[in-house]
Amino acid sequence: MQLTLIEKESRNDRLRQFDPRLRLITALLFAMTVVSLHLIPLLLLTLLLALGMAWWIGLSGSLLLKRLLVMEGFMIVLLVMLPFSVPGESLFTLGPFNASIEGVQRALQIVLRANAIVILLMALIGTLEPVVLGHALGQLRLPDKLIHLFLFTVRYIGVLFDEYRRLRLAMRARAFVAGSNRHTWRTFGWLVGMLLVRSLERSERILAAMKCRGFNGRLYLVKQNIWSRYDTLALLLSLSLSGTLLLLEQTL
Amino acid sequence: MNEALITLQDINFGYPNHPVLSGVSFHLHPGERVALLGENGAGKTTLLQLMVGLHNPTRGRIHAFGRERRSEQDFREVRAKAGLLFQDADDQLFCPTVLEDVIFGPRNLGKPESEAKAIAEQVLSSLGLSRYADRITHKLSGGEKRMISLATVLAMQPQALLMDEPTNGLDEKAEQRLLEHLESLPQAMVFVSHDRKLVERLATRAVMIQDGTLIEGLMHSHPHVHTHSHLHIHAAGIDAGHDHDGSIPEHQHAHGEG
Amino acid sequence: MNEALITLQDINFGYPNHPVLSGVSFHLHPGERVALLGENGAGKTTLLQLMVGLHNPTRGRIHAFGRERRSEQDFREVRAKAGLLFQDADDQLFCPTVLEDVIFGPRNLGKPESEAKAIAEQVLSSLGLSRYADRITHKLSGGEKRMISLATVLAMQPQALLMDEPTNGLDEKAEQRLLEHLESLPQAMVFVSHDRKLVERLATRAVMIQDGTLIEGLMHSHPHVHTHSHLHIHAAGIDAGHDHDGSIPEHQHAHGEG
Amino acid sequence: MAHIPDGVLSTPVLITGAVVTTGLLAAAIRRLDFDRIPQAAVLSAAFFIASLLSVPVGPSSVHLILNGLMGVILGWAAVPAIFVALIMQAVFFGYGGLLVLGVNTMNIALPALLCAALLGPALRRSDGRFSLIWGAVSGAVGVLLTGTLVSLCLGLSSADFLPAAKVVLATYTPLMIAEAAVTGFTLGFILKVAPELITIPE
Ligand SMILES: Nc1ncnc2c1ncn2[C@@H]1O[C@H](COP(=O)(O)OP(=O)(O)OP(=O)(O)O)[C@@H](O)[C@H]1O
Ligand SMILES: Nc1ncnc2c1ncn2[C@@H]1O[C@H](COP(=O)(O)OP(=O)(O)OP(=O)(O)O)[C@@H](O)[C@H]1O
Ligand SMILES: [Mg+2]
Ligand SMILES: [Mg+2]
Repeated sequence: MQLTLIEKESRNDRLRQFDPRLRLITALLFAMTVVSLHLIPLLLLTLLLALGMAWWIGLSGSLLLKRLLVMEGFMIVLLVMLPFSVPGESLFTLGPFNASIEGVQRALQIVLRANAIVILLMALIGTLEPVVLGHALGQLRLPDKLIHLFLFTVRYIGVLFDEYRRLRLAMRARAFVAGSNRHTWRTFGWLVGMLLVRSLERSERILAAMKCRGFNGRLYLVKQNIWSRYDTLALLLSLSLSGTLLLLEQTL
Repeated sequence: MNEALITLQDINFGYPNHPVLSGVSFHLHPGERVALLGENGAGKTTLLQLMVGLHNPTRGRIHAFGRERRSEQDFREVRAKAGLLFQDADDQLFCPTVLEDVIFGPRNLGKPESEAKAIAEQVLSSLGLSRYADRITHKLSGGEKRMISLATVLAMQPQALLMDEPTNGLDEKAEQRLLEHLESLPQAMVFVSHDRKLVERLATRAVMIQDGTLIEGLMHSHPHVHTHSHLHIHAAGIDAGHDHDGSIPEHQHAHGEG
Repeated sequence: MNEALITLQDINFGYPNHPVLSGVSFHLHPGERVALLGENGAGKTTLLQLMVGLHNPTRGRIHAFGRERRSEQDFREVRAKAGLLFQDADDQLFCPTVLEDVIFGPRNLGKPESEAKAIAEQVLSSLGLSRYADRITHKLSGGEKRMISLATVLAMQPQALLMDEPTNGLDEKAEQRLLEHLESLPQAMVFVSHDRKLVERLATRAVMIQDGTLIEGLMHSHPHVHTHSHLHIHAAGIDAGHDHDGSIPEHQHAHGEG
Repeated sequence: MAHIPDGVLSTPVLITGAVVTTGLLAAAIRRLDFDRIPQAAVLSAAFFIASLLSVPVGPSSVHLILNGLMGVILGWAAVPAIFVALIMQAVFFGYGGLLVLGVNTMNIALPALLCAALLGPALRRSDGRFSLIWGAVSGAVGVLLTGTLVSLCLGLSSADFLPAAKVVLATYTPLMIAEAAVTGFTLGFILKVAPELITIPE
């Protein structure tokens, strides 16, 4: 299973020269800036910035849309409810309910913020190879055990996903069709149980393999990303951009 | 010749960025036992999976059990009539006990619990596996898992069997037992095998995937005389079944026996 | 004969409610290449794991690399000197990148980063795998994973290799490449295999687990003359490489070629 | 619906979530032996895969959270496992966000720990029908608590979210049904096939 959002052949090297840590820091900075903004035009601008970045990196539009739709489920609830729950000047009425202009504004703000942040997150971090992301998190001084856990998880998601896919195929081959019934839930329960049981056995073999190579409590990560002048420059650029946005928010 | 059970017409298929099959045509007639040959990664597993609609061909038509099949809905019926035995028995068995696993197929075909159970018990007993009914599938040995997988497929009462390396990973005794059962089955079969012995014993016809296309194989039998040296490995003190007096023994055996 | 590297004396072992080995004795001498045979579930994997202390025998003694080994502490040293290649390469390659995986062993033996890296690079290049150093392990093919697993074991500079079905799941080309490397290695080896061809080519001695006990195999080579009929399967129109005129052809080939 | 996106919650709620999650992570990591990392990671990968399963309930279908099950099986190790899975879901799938990672982890991990503490012991002692029932209870409780926490986070962020929070809580009903059913059968399976899996000593 491929986690990273960029297909191999369309891989765009535009961000390769930068340290992945820069990408992490920039995403965080962007998120913090965006949640501090309230003006709709500025939020629209950030959304455009995020979309521009996604386009520049070569994220496929259809994939992005598919991923965003998942989030919009949550958004729709807020979008539908907020205009009626926020008091303020009436925009229109629906039976006994009164939709306020302020409410629509709030809803719009939230939708723009959420989308801008998620798009930039996927563009900057989602296009990293998970292993590279793990290394970068390690260099950012997250606890060793957490990094190991992350890297191990990434390592075995692929293996287990293949197992899962083959089991699902075998179920289909025996005329299984998922429906809303006990038979389906029981079958899925067993499927999950089987995955877990096999995973546990695999983890025992992995630990044995680690012991065979003298495991004494840690992994050794070799790949070290190097922070270059360009990274500093890019960081300064994003800092000034977020400063400008915040300043505009204050003055406008 | 009676009508073909499964017909592939000019099929193309590939995984993303990885073409596998092109222009493949194939027929399976009742009573046939077709060996499907080809190197690792040639696309044998893929071809079997295509026959029951687990992948969608990018070109070509599939005709099975009387009519053309296109949609997932169409293929549901095909899957009941063409039982697919997976390359790895571990992929096929996921229910806690053997009986539950054998019941799974008939249940999916809409049989009520009691009838499904009766079918399952009957299939298990016909394969001589009744004593396994309550065993935990996960804890069976490789050979046992294979036999149970076969039972799970037979329980769907298919008209054709598609088997992906049925003797893969079995030791000789288990292989022998499986072969005997397969020989006694009336169904038409397509089976993948790297094992020449199996092909010679079971197949009535052979096809081979080469460079993504399917070519019809010729099978014929003729006698050979070989002179060769080979290694015997057997436990000390256990009769090897022939002499080691240094003279050149002569014996009759199947090619590739090893 | 020089002293044995690994000696098992009268070992008993079983999993909870499941006896596996009883009264097993075994020696591995320098320069030997021992094939370990036995049916599925006979206990071959278990026996290899016992040798490096991954299980505790319920009876018997293990002597390895000069002294008796009992405690986990004792076996740490054994594991450095007897490299175990696992049945499934996915279990063995657990680090994010190939280089990190190969370095893991030497680092644990206390080598500093730079030295470990030098060893890893040297081992990779000796196996012709240098270009894989920065690759992500889970994106390798089956054959590549096997070769890298071998590299991770060799990087610990072991005096003996214990290999659990080393050619399992490899296609012929990959198998050939692996075999060539194994033949060129000086280490004593124990290897599990169901593949007679591999055994004939690599082994100097064979042992077999039967009903939980280990029996010494006899290996010897002598010429045979066979007269047998066999099937040829080849694509129509493609030259089979021999005539089919009905006369009895005579040719020399290795047994088990199939 | 368990993954709240960025830009919704108020700063105090975000900070509370971050603090709680940091505390839970620190405690969990202290308890996590290096020896148990492979086990925690492989199971965490398995849960990640299981959450891709689309389970039909009535006219809709849901993706499982499985936090009750994770708690029962992994104990404290469920916390970092959930955290790691949420990072990956956020950056690669766009579920949730970056600044809300703390809140989201808290919302899913706290119920997991609670299930482990309250229901784990009963489950380990049960068999047959009872394992199914206790499993279903832990599945339902895990989801119900998560839903409650999510609604609470919304409600505490702003009074204006209260009606929306109620709707969100209501949408947890089908998830609760699916989760209870699947978790029950999963635990039944595990207790039958490999009981040692849920009796791992901490
Ligand atoms: N799900 C998949 N995604 C991408 N590529 C795949 C997938 N499954 C198989 N392949 C590739 O397609 C090709 C054909 O695979 P297939 O499994 O059909 O071969 P096979 O003939 O059955 O080989 P084997 O003898 O090893 O079982 C292989 O190169 C394989 O790597
Ligand atoms: N961790 C375990 N717990 C309980 N039983 C086990 C365990 N590992 C193996 N067994 C059982 O012990 C027996 C010997 O297993 P082992 O893996 O050593 O066999 P093997 O000879 O390597 O077989 P194969 O050729 O299939 O690899 C088998 O019956 C197996 O089911
Ligand atoms: Mg195949
Ligand atoms: Mg084995």
